[in-house]
Amino acid sequence: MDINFLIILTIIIPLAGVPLILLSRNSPNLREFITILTASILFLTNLLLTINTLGLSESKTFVIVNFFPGGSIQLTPEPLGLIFGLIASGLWIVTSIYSIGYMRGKNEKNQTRFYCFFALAIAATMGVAYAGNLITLFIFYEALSLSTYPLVTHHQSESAKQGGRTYLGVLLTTSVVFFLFGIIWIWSITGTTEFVSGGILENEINPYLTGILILLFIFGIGKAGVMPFHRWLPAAMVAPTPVSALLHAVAVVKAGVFSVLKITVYTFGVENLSSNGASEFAMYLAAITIVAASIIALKQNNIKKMLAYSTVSQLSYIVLAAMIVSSNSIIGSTLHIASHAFGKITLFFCAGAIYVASGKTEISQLKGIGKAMPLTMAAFLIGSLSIIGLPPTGGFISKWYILLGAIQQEEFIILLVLIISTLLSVAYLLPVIYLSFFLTPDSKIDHGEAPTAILIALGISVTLTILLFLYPTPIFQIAKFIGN
Amino acid sequence: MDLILSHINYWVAIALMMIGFYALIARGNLIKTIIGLNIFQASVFLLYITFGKVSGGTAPILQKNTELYSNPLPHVLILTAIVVGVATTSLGLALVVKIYESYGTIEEDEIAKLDAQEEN
Amino acid sequence: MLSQLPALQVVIPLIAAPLCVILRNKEISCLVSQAVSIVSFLISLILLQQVLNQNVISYALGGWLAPIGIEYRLDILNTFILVIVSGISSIVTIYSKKSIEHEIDSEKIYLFYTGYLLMFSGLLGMSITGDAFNVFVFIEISSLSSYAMIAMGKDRRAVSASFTYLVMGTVGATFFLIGVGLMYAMTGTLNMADLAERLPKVYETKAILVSFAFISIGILLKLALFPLHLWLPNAYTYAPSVVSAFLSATATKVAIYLLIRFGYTVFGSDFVFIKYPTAEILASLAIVAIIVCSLVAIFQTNIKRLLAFSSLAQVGYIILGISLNNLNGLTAAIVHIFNHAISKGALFLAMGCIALVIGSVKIKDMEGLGKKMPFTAFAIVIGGLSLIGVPLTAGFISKWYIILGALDKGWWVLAILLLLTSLLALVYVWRIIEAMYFRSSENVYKINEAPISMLIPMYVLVIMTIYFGIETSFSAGLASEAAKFLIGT
Amino acid sequence: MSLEIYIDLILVIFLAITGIAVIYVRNLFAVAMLSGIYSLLMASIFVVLDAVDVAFTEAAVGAGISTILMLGVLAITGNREKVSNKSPILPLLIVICTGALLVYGTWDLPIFGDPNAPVHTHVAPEYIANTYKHTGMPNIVTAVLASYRGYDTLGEVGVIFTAGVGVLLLLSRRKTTNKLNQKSKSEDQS
Amino acid sequence: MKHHIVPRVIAKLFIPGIILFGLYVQFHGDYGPGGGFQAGVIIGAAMILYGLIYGLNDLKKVAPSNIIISLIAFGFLLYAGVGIVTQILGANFLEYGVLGHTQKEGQHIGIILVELGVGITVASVMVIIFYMFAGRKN
Repeated sequence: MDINFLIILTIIIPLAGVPLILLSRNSPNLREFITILTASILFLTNLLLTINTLGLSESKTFVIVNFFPGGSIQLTPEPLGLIFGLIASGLWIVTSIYSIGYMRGKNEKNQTRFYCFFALAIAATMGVAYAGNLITLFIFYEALSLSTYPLVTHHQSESAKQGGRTYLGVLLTTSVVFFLFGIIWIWSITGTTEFVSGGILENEINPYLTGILILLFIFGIGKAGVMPFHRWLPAAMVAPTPVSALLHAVAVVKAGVFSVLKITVYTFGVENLSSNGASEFAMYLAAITIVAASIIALKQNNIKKMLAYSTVSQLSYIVLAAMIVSSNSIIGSTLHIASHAFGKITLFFCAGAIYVASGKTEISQLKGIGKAMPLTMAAFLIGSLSIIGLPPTGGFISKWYILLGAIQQEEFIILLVLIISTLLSVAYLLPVIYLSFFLTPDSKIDHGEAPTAILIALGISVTLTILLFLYPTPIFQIAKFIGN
Repeated sequence: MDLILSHINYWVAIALMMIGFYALIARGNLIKTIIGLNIFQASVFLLYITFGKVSGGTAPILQKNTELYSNPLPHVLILTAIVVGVATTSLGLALVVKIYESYGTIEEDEIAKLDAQEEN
Repeated sequence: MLSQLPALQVVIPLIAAPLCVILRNKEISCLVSQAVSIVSFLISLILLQQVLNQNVISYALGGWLAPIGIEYRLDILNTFILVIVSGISSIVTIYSKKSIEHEIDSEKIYLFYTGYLLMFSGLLGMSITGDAFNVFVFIEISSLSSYAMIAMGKDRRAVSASFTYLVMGTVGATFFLIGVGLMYAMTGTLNMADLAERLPKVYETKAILVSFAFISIGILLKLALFPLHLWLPNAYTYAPSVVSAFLSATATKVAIYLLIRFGYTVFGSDFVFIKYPTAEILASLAIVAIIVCSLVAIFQTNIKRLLAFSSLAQVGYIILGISLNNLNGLTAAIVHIFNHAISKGALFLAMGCIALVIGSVKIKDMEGLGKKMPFTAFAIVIGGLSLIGVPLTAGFISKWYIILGALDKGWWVLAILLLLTSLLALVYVWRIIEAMYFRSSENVYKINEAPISMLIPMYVLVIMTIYFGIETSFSAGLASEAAKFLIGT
Repeated sequence: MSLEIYIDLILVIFLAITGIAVIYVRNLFAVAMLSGIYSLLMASIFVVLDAVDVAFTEAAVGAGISTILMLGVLAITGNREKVSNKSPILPLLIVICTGALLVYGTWDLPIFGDPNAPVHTHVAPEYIANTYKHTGMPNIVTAVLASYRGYDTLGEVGVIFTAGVGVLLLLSRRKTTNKLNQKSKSEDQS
Repeated sequence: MKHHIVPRVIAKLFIPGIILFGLYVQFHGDYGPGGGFQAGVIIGAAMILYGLIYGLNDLKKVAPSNIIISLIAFGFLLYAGVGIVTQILGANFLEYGVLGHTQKEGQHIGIILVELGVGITVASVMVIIFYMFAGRKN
């Protein structure tokens, strides 16, 4: 099929899902069938797109509309975007299955609204993945923030609204003040915002200005969660768990780090950055975030909060890897988007499963729960291993490449940071396993495993985590295109 | 001295204007505000007419044996402006009546007080 | 026939006004207003087409050529303004019927439409004319009719607001008159093109500086730039919905057009921006306006008032664009005149729907509106997003250009400040959205959606808000053509 | 010539006195009369300055119609101005600044009555020279008003029309409500 | 003042004179000072005087407010209508030359007509404003 057609389809399919979901609001079964069907078709479309595109020697651009003279909304399928598109659409299927179990298990209200905005968020994510220039990226980035807001405030309680305000406030503020400013600045320097292999800023400005611009983007893309603009992530924890999974693993945060990566590669250019060292400062900023967020995670008792801070830390791995700017670290960074996605979604699914089955939300309550929910907790173990970066999980591979990149660029402080943070992640994740399997519960446990739909979803995500370790080749192959 | 003599007319117009302007902004009574507006505008008209005067000229109505006429254009403009002024005045007065009927007063600060009460 | 169009542009609505009085029928006068607005809109589009072909159209009224007689002078800028004013008027009049019947005594409806038509033709006359004194006359037509229109609001505060507006508006017009008088005294002419030619010879005189000052202050009073804005919030809040919508979308915009016209064409940008620090003064006033008025807007409980303060802030953006005196800045100003007209128009029309259905525009009465009046609520969301400048809405385009303009001028701190201030808009818009969608109302009684005859015109504006956020060759394209024409590149 | 100046000066002094009196007198009837007198004096000055048409109008409007209207309104609203505790400092400051700015602006205006001022050398001479040729009317002001700048005058009629419509909108009463009001009033009294 | 005989008699004598003077001013404006606006004010003033002396209701019998309202519009329409007519005759708006056989004649006709429009509108607006204000007193 024609690539242009496929690429526009990736956005239209989830959008088309919205009215269908709305129409079927009176029949939950049909509604959720449509959700999963849309998700599956979307994934297949992405797959087709990937296969069709990789054969081409140069990327094709599809212009949706000419915005104003010289600026347009356009989509370009390129390797980085394809990987992200595949991950996001694939995990949408899994999350949908999971949501069905969760939402029905908890008897949530406003489920139709939930599925609608979920689909909208995915459409926006697809736009971020295939954005062909900075303007398009920005537009879909904002659309993603707005479409996930109703999801975060789903409960409509006072705390949900508070969390929603922080969420939207931080994300929009950073994006409008820094991100947009950076984009317009680049436009006024170069007259274009196109994503071009090798970057568009070569020889245009001096390293200091480049450094400032990088900072504008790192801070501007608040979704990447680099400190001090990470507050929205824990605040968004008021959302239902599938939303947290969506935010933290599938769409929002990944859209953030993905944007950072994309801008590094296609706007600044890897060669350009590695030669002038403009990214140094941003790199240390990411390093600080990694360590600081891990320490905060260590102190959390609420499972979702702990996972949130773990996400903040893990995201900065990706940013850090991008800022190291070597071919290996870029590959590592790309892989880490995938491996963290699979690992973290597993962990969130587990947290949700525990909540649905037992109503527990705090780590200290989990004593002995492993016996009642062995499958869930086993999945938790696999997820943890991936986050820590141990075999047999995808996390090992991605971390390995980041380390290689750091060595390649002789960034030994970074190496040290990576080691410390690995130890810290062991320290905040393993106690959960320990508690649940080796301690006796305070009170009698009278519940079993989570609903089947949840378990199916968990099974898929665990499988993906391990598969990424066993067969990293496909993603690795695509990632290699980026390095060139 | 020459400057004073040749410009005194303008300054007089300006002084009158400012008297009107002061009555307009300093007085709290709505009718006085309107009268201030009238005086202010009438003095602006004087400034215009002053521009149009030619020494030794006569009114711009063509007559035999007359060569020098004052400039008719400012007169025309001011005729229009006077009409505009009276239109504004009558509308303003209509508003005053309306205000009196709904507030029972035409003093600015009392109206403001009543409005503030409503706000709370 | 085609050559007579410039005159007809103003004369048709002007003649329609007395016709309404003679016919004395509310249904017919409503129809007449609608027909006249649409005809004007079509005329303005044809004129736009002509202007694009031949740059400038001049029409000699009474057949007397320019400095002797009064001239209509159309270029891209004011034809664009004509299109905006008459387009908005078409939508507003189509919308108006139900809203007016609800808010105005039925015996007075024909007079109301008469006043409306006068206001409309006054604004058209201000935009189209090429004669400085004629501007004054039409300012007064539009002002006097808007005083009367505003006073028709149901709340008694409408009357006192109207009186304040009358006083400040007349002072503004008189200042303008003084300025024109001084210009006339120094050049002997009232025709704008002629003035532009003759003024450079007397640039050095004090009289011209003072004349510029008075004209600017007069216009700034009309366009309500902080701190000369005191009349506007109450006027917009208590006026009938249709009037608020029309005035907010067009009246201040035409005043802004006058500022551009006098600044760039009559006095010339060399005089205004290079000889004197006008840019700095205007820009600082504009920034204060944006910040202060946005902050005040955040704390309003009456949404119409909130929108009024938001309008004041948006006027600040436009003035800022003008003060930048470069292509991007001026483009931003002109395109924002257009973009703000459509999005603010949509918002005020939505307020009209709410006033009709609920009878209140207080924020606490709008809770849970998202479910009860989904279409109106959604219109408010889109309009609000455009005020913030969210991408894919018209507001974003203006923001983009104004920041480019600030960067071109090297004022990058200003650029950041501008982006920050759009967050203030986010706060006040979000208060409305949160109330509508994320609070459930305590009132249990059933509310219906507004009538379809009001929803359709409103949605025309809503769709335009989105359309012109995506496809900008009409709005931004024309704006940048006009800016190029003014700057002379 | 010198007589003209003296008349001018005396009139101007009277004007200033009237103006200041308007500010300080608190009886609004008196103020309305004073404003009428102000207009009459102004009209006299206009005559001195050759603007007979303007003088005629100012006298008819300022001294006549405006005064009648004011008196009419005062009959409704009462004629005492209350003592205001507004501080006069800010208005005074504004007025002084505005006045100073204007005086500054007049500094290099052409000398009063100078026949070579731009006002008298551009556009206006053409009216004086051609009016009779074009329109056959001796009164140049009428010709300019109704023909050369006839469009301004159309606007002027538009303004008057607007004022009429505005006043009608504001003050016309429904006959039915009138009766209702009277009813409710009588009920209040009883 | 309804019951005072002296003003009533004086008014009876004066009002026709004032109106006559108004008409003179109206149609003599081409030659001397005056024109539609001044004439309108004078005639309006005469009618107001009538109203003041004989009472609002008597004046309303002579000049019913409906007719006056229509006259406001009519005067304005007359003015603008002249412009439209010149347009129909192929000239620009308000280009009176085409109204007559010669330029001068056309100008003359045009000016008289528009001045008449001004006079009618002004006089009737004055009267209607008087009606509105006087009607408020009770």
